[in-house]
Amino acid sequence: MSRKLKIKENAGNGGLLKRTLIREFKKDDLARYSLYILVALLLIVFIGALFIPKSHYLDVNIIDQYLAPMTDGHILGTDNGGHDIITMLIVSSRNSLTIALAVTIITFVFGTVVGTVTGYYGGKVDMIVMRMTDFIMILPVLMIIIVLVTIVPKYNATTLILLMSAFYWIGTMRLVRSRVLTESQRDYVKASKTSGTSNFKIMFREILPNIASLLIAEATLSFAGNIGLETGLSFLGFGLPAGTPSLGTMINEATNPETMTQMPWTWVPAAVVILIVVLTIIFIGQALRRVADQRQTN
Amino acid sequence: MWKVIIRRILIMIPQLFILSLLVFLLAKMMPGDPFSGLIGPNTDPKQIAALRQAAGLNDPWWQQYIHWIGNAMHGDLGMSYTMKQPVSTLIGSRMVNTFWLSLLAMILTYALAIPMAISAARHEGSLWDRILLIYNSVTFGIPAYVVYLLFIFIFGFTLGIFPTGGTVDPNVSGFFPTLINKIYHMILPAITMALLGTTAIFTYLRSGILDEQNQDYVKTARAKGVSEDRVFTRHILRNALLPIAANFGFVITGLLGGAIFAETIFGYPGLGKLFITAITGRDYSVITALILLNGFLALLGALLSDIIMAIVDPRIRIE
Amino acid sequence: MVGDDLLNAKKVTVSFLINGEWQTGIYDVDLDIAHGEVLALVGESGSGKSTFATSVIGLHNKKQTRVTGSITLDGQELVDLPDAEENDIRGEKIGMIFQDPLAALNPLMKIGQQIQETLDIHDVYQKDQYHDRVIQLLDEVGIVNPERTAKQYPHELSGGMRQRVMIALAIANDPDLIIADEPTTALDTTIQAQILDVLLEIRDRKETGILLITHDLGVVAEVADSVAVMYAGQIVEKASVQELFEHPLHPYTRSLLRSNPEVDREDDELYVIPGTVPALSEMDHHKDLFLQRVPWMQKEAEEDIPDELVEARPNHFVRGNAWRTFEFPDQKG
Amino acid sequence: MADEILKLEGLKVHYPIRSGFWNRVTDNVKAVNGVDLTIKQGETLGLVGESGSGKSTLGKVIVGLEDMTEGNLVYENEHVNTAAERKRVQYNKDVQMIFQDSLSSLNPRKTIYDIIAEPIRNFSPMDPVAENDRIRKLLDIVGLPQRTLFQYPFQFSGGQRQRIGIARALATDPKLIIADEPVSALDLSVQAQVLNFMKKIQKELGISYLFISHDLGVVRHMTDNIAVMHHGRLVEKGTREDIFENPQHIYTQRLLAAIPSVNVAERAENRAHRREIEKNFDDRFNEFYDDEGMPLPLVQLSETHFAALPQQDQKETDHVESNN
Repeated sequence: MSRKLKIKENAGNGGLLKRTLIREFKKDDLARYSLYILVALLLIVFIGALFIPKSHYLDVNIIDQYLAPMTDGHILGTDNGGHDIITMLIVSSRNSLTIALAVTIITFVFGTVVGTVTGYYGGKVDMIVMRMTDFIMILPVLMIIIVLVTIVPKYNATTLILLMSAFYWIGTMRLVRSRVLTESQRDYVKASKTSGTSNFKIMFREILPNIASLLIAEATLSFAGNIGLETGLSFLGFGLPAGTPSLGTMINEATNPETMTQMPWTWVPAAVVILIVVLTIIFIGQALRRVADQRQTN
Repeated sequence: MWKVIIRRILIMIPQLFILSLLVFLLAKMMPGDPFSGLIGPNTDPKQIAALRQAAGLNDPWWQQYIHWIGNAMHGDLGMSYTMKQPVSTLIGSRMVNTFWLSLLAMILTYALAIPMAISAARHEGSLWDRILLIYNSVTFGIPAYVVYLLFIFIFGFTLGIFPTGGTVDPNVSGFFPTLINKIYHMILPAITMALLGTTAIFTYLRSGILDEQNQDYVKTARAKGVSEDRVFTRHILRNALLPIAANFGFVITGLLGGAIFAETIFGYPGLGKLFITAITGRDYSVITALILLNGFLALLGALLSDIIMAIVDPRIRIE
Repeated sequence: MVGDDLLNAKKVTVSFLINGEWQTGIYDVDLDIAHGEVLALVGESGSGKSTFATSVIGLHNKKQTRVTGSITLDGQELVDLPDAEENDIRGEKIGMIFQDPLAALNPLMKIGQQIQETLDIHDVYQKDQYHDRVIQLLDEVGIVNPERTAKQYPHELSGGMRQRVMIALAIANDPDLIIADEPTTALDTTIQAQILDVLLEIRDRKETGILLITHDLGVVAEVADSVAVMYAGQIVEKASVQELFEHPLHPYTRSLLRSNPEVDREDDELYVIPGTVPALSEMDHHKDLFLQRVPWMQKEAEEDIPDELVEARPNHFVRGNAWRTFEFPDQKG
Repeated sequence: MADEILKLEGLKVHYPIRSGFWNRVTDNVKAVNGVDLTIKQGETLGLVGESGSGKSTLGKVIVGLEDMTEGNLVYENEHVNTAAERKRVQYNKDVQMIFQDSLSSLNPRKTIYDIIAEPIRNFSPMDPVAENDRIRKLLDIVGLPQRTLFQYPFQFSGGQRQRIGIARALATDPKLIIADEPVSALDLSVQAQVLNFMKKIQKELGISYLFISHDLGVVRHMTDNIAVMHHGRLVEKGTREDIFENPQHIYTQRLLAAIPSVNVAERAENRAHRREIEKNFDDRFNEFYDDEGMPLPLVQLSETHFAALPQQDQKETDHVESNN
């Protein structure tokens, strides 16, 4: 009898989260509309991309090069490889979003685990990890990534993801560490220890749920950041390899003043898509952070 | 006070060593060497091999490291492959440009961020506060290079208000005209960088003010009869500015670092743009020098921050 | 020893703006403090004792808190005083001491500077006297080496020393009244005794009136001349300290005395007051709110009672009539 | 004589202070510096001292939240000095703790059911139905209504939360509960509620308490024996009467004199007496403390009474002991 009773009630905790989320998004129009736009965009991009054969965006067709919008059925015109801008937009968005998502997940998981362990145990473990991360923090990370991109053999999208994650997990780690540090000073952690609960369980079943909503809000904002990072690298020419288009590579057209001014349709749509995606994620992240703050107080 | 600074210097020494080792290994991983640029169709391979032998490229790696670090100590960072001049002079010339641009950007950033933070904190919860919060979270999340592109596209190329590259127009002469012209070239990149760079300072200062105003010593000050304005300036603000002072060390040393995206997009010949040209030209000696420089500047920034904190915060000064 | 009136509070009511609605926090408080008198305002957390103190000195948040009624200091009305005049009173006529010495001093200013600031604002002392006055103040509050302490920062001092500095700050301009809000709660008992001694010495030397906010009955018995007991924003009993401890009347006062595990009385069972203080919105201040928590007096709890206190014994005022019939269960039958 | 639950022998807890260039250990904070103590079945031992005396550290070491630097913790005549040893004998099944800040001692995201169930699931796991009954019974013992089983900590008052903490401590039928300032953060009326309730369960379940507090009024009401701690060592140990009626150590005398008494009539004499005791403490400090400021070793004065007296003073008390 009790098992059933308890499960229903535990949903209470989940229910509580659902109710706060719904109330927050209902109240905040900016976040709500952002959610609709982002979901719509993601659907178009990820489903659309399935129907686009590789040839559409790889084979070069000089004749159709730089067609202005609304010519030969190309609503937004074509780029220097003669590819239709809309197709390019869909494929590039899929690539950029996948990379950014992968980096966010890796940095989030790795950062949370290391942050929790150092925050909880403190002492030597904490000192070593902090010295190490302090050192990485002083390195010119962007420069090093660019150099590594140029010298790593057999370079592909996965290498880019690993390279970006290798340096950008530290931000999440430090945030998680500081929160876990304060939580583990509170008496309920001491009480769990004297109640015989293992350190592992205390970290991941007692402490993490208390900071989970904050982490989700931070992960959303870092997702926006990672999109900027990947597309930026690709814009400079050190992001995704040649065969895989990214929103950044589309914007790269603007580096040549002549194409920037004469053929804006080649890069402006990509810039607009990046801005929309990032803005919607930021507004959603803001709403999530408010939910996290509320859950801290109640 | 000195204990803090000496401890920081002691930490810096191993960090510098590891940094130089890392940069050296990075350089070793890069294909080619100073002489690969000279290989033309008719150069004699034996001659190149002799040059390499003379430069000690075949010695064991740690010998090369000591040789390299020895030179670096005396400012000799080797020859630039592509630009046929010593790396140090090349960096020296570009660093001046970067310094002035970053300085202007820094001044504008603080001039924007501090009043924003103070007005937002003093009207906490108002519409104005919310607008500033949204503005700062947007500028924090948005990829800066996209905004740089849009700004140069609109204000540079289309409207032509601002120059679209270089540091000064060739035909300008005389001290003041060149100065004005130089600033004219820096305005657009500096303003854009400032507009997008306020978030850190704004957030720190705003939450700092909100925290400090609930502290007991503010109640004590009011109980002493101190007027509201004086409570704000002498008590709340002074305490809230501590974290800003703390990261000022990094900001100052960052002035010499160079902004890769901004300088490349605005065509401004600073260290950032130099890095991209060096990468495209596979000019590895310039690349390694720039990475070493930036790492060193960051270390210096940490030392400077500690010194500033020790001066500003008595709790650190008098342990 | 107790002179003529210094502070007169008549029908003081404080209400708070809580999500759009004004709710009464303190209702119709009458209180007088004479020159040189130590009045203890006693009550548990949420009784409104600190709210009263902050409204006397005007430290309340003017947008969300409204103070009505009259509070006069030496005849000057304090309620709704314009800010400029209020600043003149604070730190010159009224000095205040807070509970937590660790956070009550600005961490970035030397002790001497913080004292000098209050001297500088009020022109009771001239610039050339500042240094001597600071040293004299620190000496007066029992700090061993005033010269050295004046140059130190708050984090270099112990809790006890910091509270002494707070007292020095409060008395810097020789105020007529000191408001001490739980001045010794955060301190160890031995240091608490010393701090209370310092307050009494100042009162004896300067005829300063002291409004002492506390929840510790022992401190009240040790230091106070008269006592006012507060419950749910109202004064339920007011008397000299001797009267109150020897002939407690109001049911709440008597219950508090029976709940307090004193050192020199060691009976087995402490009296437990059932239930909790009602929420602000449910407080009907025309009834004796404490009776809701006296199980055997629920009938009386419903009756309305006059706002004014009844003088049940000479100079001993009590609220309502429950005191006439109230008895503890073990005393009945 | 009731049997012993726990014995402490020469317990020391030192925290290294690192300073200087290489951050070497140059000094030690001697939080606990040589304490011997025995806790007997069904007894309430009061551990009294001001902030910084080391009483909380001692409590944490006994319950196993902190490791000792030196000395022995003997439980059922076995050494349980390390966490591993404690785990092996399921030490915390019999030695539990309740905390001062009732809100921070309960996980805000867990229901009361899960909070109380935690020790049961670790030490004496049982099938869900038995577990549910056990938890419902614990709620009755602490006087909380059954419907609160699935509520969250923020829905309770300070006194109720403290009782939930006690219910959790009782979950595994412990022999000893370490109570670190259990009522200091509570209002008078709520404090009385929790203290009465702690006495009730002691009578019913025969649990012993180590009652750590700075409030001597509360300690007098609750405890049978009292140990006074200063600068990391015990300065006096004895029954309640020994300590309150016949304090021998200057620090105990100073503590007792500092307590504000509710007796208004004698307050003038109290203040004068306190001043005298204070002066006596300052004058004779060097006699009672060694040059490092540490209290002297304990000297036995009677069957139950010990005090850290200087040697020659010890003869005097025999004389005093005999004639009163």
